[in-house]
Amino acid sequence: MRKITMRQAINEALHIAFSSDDTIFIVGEDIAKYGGQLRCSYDLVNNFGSERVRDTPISEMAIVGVGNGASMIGMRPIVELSYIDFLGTSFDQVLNQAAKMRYMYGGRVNLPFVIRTQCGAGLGNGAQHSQSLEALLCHIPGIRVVMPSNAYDAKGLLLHAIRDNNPVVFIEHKALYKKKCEVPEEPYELEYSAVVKRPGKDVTIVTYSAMVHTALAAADQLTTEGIDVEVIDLRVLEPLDINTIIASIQKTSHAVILHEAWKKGGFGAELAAQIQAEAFDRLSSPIIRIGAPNVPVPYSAALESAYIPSIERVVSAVKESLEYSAKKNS
Amino acid sequence: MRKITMRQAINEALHIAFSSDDTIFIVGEDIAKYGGQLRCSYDLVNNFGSERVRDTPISEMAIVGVGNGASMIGMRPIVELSYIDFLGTSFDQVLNQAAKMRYMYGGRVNLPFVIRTQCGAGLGNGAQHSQSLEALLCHIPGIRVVMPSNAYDAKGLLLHAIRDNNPVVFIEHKALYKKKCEVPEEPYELEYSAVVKRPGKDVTIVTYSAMVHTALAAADQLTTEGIDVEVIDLRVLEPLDINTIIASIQKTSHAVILHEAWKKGGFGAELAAQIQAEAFDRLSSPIIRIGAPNVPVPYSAALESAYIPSIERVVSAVKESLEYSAKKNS
Amino acid sequence: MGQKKNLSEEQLLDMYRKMVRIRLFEEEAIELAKAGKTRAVVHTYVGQEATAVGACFQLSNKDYITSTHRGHGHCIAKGADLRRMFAELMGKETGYCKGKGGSMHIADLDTGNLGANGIVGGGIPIATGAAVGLSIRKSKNVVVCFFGDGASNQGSFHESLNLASIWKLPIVYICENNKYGISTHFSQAMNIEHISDRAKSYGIPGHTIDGNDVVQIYDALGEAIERCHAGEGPTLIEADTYRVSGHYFGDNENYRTREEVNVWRQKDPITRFEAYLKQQCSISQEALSSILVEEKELVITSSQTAEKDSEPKASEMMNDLYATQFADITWKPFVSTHKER
Amino acid sequence: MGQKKNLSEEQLLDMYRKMVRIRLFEEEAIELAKAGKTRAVVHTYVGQEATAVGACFQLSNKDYITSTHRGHGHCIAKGADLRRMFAELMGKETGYCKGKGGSMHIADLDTGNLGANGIVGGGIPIATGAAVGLSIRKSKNVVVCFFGDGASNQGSFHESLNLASIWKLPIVYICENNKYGISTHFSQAMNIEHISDRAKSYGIPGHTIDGNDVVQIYDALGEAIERCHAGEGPTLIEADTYRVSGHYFGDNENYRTREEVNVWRQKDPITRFEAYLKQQCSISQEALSSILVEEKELVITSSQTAEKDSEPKASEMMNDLYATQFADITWKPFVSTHKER
Ligand SMILES: Cc1ncc(C[n+]2csc(CCOP(=O)(O)OP(=O)(O)O)c2C)c(N)n1
Ligand SMILES: Cc1ncc(C[n+]2csc(CCOP(=O)(O)OP(=O)(O)O)c2C)c(N)n1
Ligand SMILES: [Mg+2]
Ligand SMILES: [Mg+2]
Repeated sequence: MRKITMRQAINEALHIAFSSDDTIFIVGEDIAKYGGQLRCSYDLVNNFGSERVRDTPISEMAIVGVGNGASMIGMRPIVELSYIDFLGTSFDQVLNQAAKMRYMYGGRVNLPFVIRTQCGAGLGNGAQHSQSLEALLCHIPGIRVVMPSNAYDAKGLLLHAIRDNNPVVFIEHKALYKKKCEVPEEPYELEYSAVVKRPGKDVTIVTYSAMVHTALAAADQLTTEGIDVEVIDLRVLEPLDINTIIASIQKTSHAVILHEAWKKGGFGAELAAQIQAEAFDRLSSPIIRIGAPNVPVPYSAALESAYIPSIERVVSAVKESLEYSAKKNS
Repeated sequence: MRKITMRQAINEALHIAFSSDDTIFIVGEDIAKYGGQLRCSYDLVNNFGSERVRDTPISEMAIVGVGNGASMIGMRPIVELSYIDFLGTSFDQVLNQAAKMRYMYGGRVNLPFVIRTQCGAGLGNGAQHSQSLEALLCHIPGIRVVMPSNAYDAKGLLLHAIRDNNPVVFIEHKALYKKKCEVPEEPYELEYSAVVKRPGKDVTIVTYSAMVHTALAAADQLTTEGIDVEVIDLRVLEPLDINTIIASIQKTSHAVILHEAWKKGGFGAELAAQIQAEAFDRLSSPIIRIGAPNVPVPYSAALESAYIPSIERVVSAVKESLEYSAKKNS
Repeated sequence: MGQKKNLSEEQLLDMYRKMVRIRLFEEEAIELAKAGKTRAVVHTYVGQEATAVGACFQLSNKDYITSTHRGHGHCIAKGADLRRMFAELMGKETGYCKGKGGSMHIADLDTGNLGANGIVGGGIPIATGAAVGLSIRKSKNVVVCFFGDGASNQGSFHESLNLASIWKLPIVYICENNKYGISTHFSQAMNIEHISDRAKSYGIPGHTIDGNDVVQIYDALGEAIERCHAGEGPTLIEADTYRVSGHYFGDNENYRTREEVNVWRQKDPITRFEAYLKQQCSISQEALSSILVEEKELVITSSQTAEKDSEPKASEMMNDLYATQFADITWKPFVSTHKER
Repeated sequence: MGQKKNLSEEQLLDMYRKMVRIRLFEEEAIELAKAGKTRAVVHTYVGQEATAVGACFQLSNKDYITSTHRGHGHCIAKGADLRRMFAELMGKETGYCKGKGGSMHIADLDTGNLGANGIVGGGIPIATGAAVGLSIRKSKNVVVCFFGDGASNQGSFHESLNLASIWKLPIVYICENNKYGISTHFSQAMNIEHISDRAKSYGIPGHTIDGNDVVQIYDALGEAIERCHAGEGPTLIEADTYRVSGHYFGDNENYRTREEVNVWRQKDPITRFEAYLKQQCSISQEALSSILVEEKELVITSSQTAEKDSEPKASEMMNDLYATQFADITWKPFVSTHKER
């Protein structure tokens, strides 16, 4: 099968969506002719016109407001936020409007819209353009949070998210855009669920987004030392597919949680709390969380690469987890 | 000793601060003659004048900006945000500016300012005026988060926070304003630390803010059943006094975490994750988290009281925790 | 008073009826608040009735509005059912939001009300978004966005009006300058005389009109909607009015004088409209009085019925957050060129 | 060209020197970016040098500025050290931010630079806050807040200018209308001809001036600062200029024509200033050339020195987040009346 990049897969999903349903449109900064800062919306304006592919001023509160207001009257907007960091300038429309209106209005309105945005460090973009802020969104009831790790998932999940009648924040890691994988040409959807990327029996690594690749690399490395790691790619943080996680822990009895976001108060904390609650007796060693240290994303290459969780950190966490239980049993 | 309300204690701390240091001033909506929506700043404008006690337009981004800009040049602003929910309209100045500037600028600037705000449900204020959003702040490196549970702590912690050279979000629970306790007239400070409100040997309840009172009531009730609960009031979430927590768990081997914020992704998740990591072998049963359910704060009395964690839920969580280990040992 | 233009007597009386209904609703709401039957504060619309009624009289159920924390008037002007409103204020399961929203959060898509909003300025981007939807659909319907003088200092106001202007959206922004944001007089919160002057920042027309003159509002809306229909985009209308009640029931009002309030009581929109109807339209006092009686009856019955309604069961708490159905769309194949640019 | 007024030849040459320094710095920065020595994109200030230099020439180190993602020019105009700037661009430990910030995040309190900012519009509330501080201190110093045409569509712009106006803050807002926000021409993002007209929304003066005329900027700032000193509050100045380079180095520039860029190259602020200095001030080409040579030397030396500097050690990563000292304040007793209002 042909291989395409995640950027191409997203662009393809957008084209499929636009050609299938007239209520779908997209707004964002420089997304039309320029193709967006995410460079995923190229060709859209040529194919579907400037009524449905709209460059906006630099006004994120209003931009997300377009998602809220237009979806409430039956359109299906896609809102592109150039960086997830710009939740700062648009947060009220997410926190107090998108997430709350359906419930607050007694279930009398639907808000079928998707906020597409990019997250992540690694490209030297500095403290205000490199964050992983999914934990903020996952704490707020009322929004879906999707974080694909590859082109195939991105296409299928984006189409699923566009059909969702709830606000979805669809977060694309900037380091993944150029990664290729096999992607069918035809339209398809993936349901909101986690996937076991690599079965294993010794330790479970629960992760998502770009860190899936770090986890898989660590797993490969650990195989050579006879350690058999299971890697779970969550793909979707809300709704959370806790069953897949617990089933794995029941098998391995060791858990390592890995994300690029700050460890403190990160989504890994929620995962750890749920795992220990659901599989307390099955755990042979403490759940280890790996996340970024408690500082903004630094600029310099030396610091940024120390900042982002590395394959080595994952390898040693897995070993630490196994050693803990081995020691206890000895 | 005289007893005063938390509102009075905060007002007194503000007066002490204003009379001690000329660089201290306060900005916020309707805080001068009107005394603020939090009604804590009464008399300030009469005593210190309208240069230092400034009513603002309804412009939260600019209001928090005053904290950032004025503190950078050596003033010590206090910013009143009428409801913590208005982080929505001011978030960029917190997330991307206050929290990041010191680090991002290589430690070359200080931002000594305090954002005072109110949180919490219980008064029928609805989904957009009742939230407990501390978890959002605790995830972001660079800001202190203080949440007093009573008048005495509020006075001492507020003065400490005002002397802090970092941005502090000082969160006052609206249900506590009228609660009285003994408060010395003279100025005093409390360091950032947790406090054991009630020693006990069977189960540790870790909590903060208004829920401290729920925990204490539950503990009282449990005494009658012969269960001896230790209650820890964190008081400060960042920096977190993890040692006090772990010391307690080492003693009780049972942990219940209680907060009014949404359970999912709440600060309790971080606490649970840290506790299981630090005291894994000591825990006799899974850590139980109690928080609000995954919905916006509902308006009606019937729903709102079902929403807020109750004494009964705490009582039964404590019992559940003990029963789990009892069953295991039997 | 404005030109009554093509308004029939029936229409004029209907306007009067709506204004009276709002006034009586608010008076009853205050009684309920006093008696502790509403949960939290209520922000009443007393003294501003002409604005909501005059504006909404130009709209059909397929035209949309967004409203504010002071939203009862807009809601009623758009045709809401009083019992369901009272029920919501009292947190009953029969309320518009099943008791989940409360006074500040009533939405009613059946009458085109996209919702009140507890966040000052929060509704402005939403209204603008709805107008984007209408514009893409090439609909002839419009959006009317209500907000206060205080809200015009929010960033969301600026971003939204600018966006609406460049996209020529079918929307009318109505800033109800009732002189206060809580305790803050608008002259203390901005350094301009007319909020309508802010329209210049966006290259759109801005007008200040008498917000206590229902016919003038009606006329101004008519013009603004014609602009929408002609594809000329948004208008900013500043309605000069006054918040006769405190910010909420229970406000100490230490920031203004009794005299100031009394001056404005003289300009009461309902009293003025009564005089107008009698003098200019030869409508009898009886006709007006009977409307008053009917509306009083309606309000009281609605309130009493709502009061007897049940509170929602705790088991209802977890419902209504997420829609469970996905849209019924069949994806059509489309292979893009993949020439990334 | 503006009136040179009381500018001495020395001062004029110093202005020229700064403009040249910025241009050469940016050209070197592009070389570094091409060579992959800076980590991410650099947003250059080429073509806008007159604005930063003319404005900052009115300021002392005790006057403050806030800057943007396109901040090198402001930084240099305010007197920054080039080596430390280059070091920051290359992520070295000797950089202004010890390599933690990067090109978009240089602050330097010693020269009164409160920082560049990667958030469009993010610096506007900060500048305003600094002006609040100065105002309370009754300082004679002022704040100059730089931002782009695109940023003027952010809510933070609106809120800040309004606040500065009602409090009559000592601040000058300089909107550098370089015609683009990334790929979006300002005429596509707003429906007005002059961004300076937005001043009317706040009841403050707004002027559009030739942003490529360093003396005109200098004069305009002088007037605005006089207003600050007289307690008359803020001024909005729109500097008409052009972003000659792409949004960042590497931009495909598919949104504009070569011709358009060339028209503006004709108005190059440095070339124009050279002509002016020679014709109006009888300054010799030699004087200018020797400045060019000196500055070239300075830029290259700074860059090369910085390049040899070390990267920060990973162990430095955890430092600098929190200040560890508390302020030295002794609390004085004060018992309040406790008459809650
Ligand atoms: C974002 C936000 N800031 C502040 C408040 C608190 N608040 C509620 S109503 C109000 C005054 C609003 O004034 P205006 O917009 O003039 O409306 P009015 O009350 O006069 O109808 C304020 C400040 C809020 N609800 N939301
Ligand atoms: C809040 C925010 N939105 C969007 C961006 C992405 N962005 C970076 S620069 C830029 C254009 C800014 O235009 P302008 O203010 O005119 O400044 P210029 O680049 O022309 O100097 C944009 C949209 C950002 N950095 N921050
Ligand atoms: Mg008002
Ligand atoms: Mg620009």
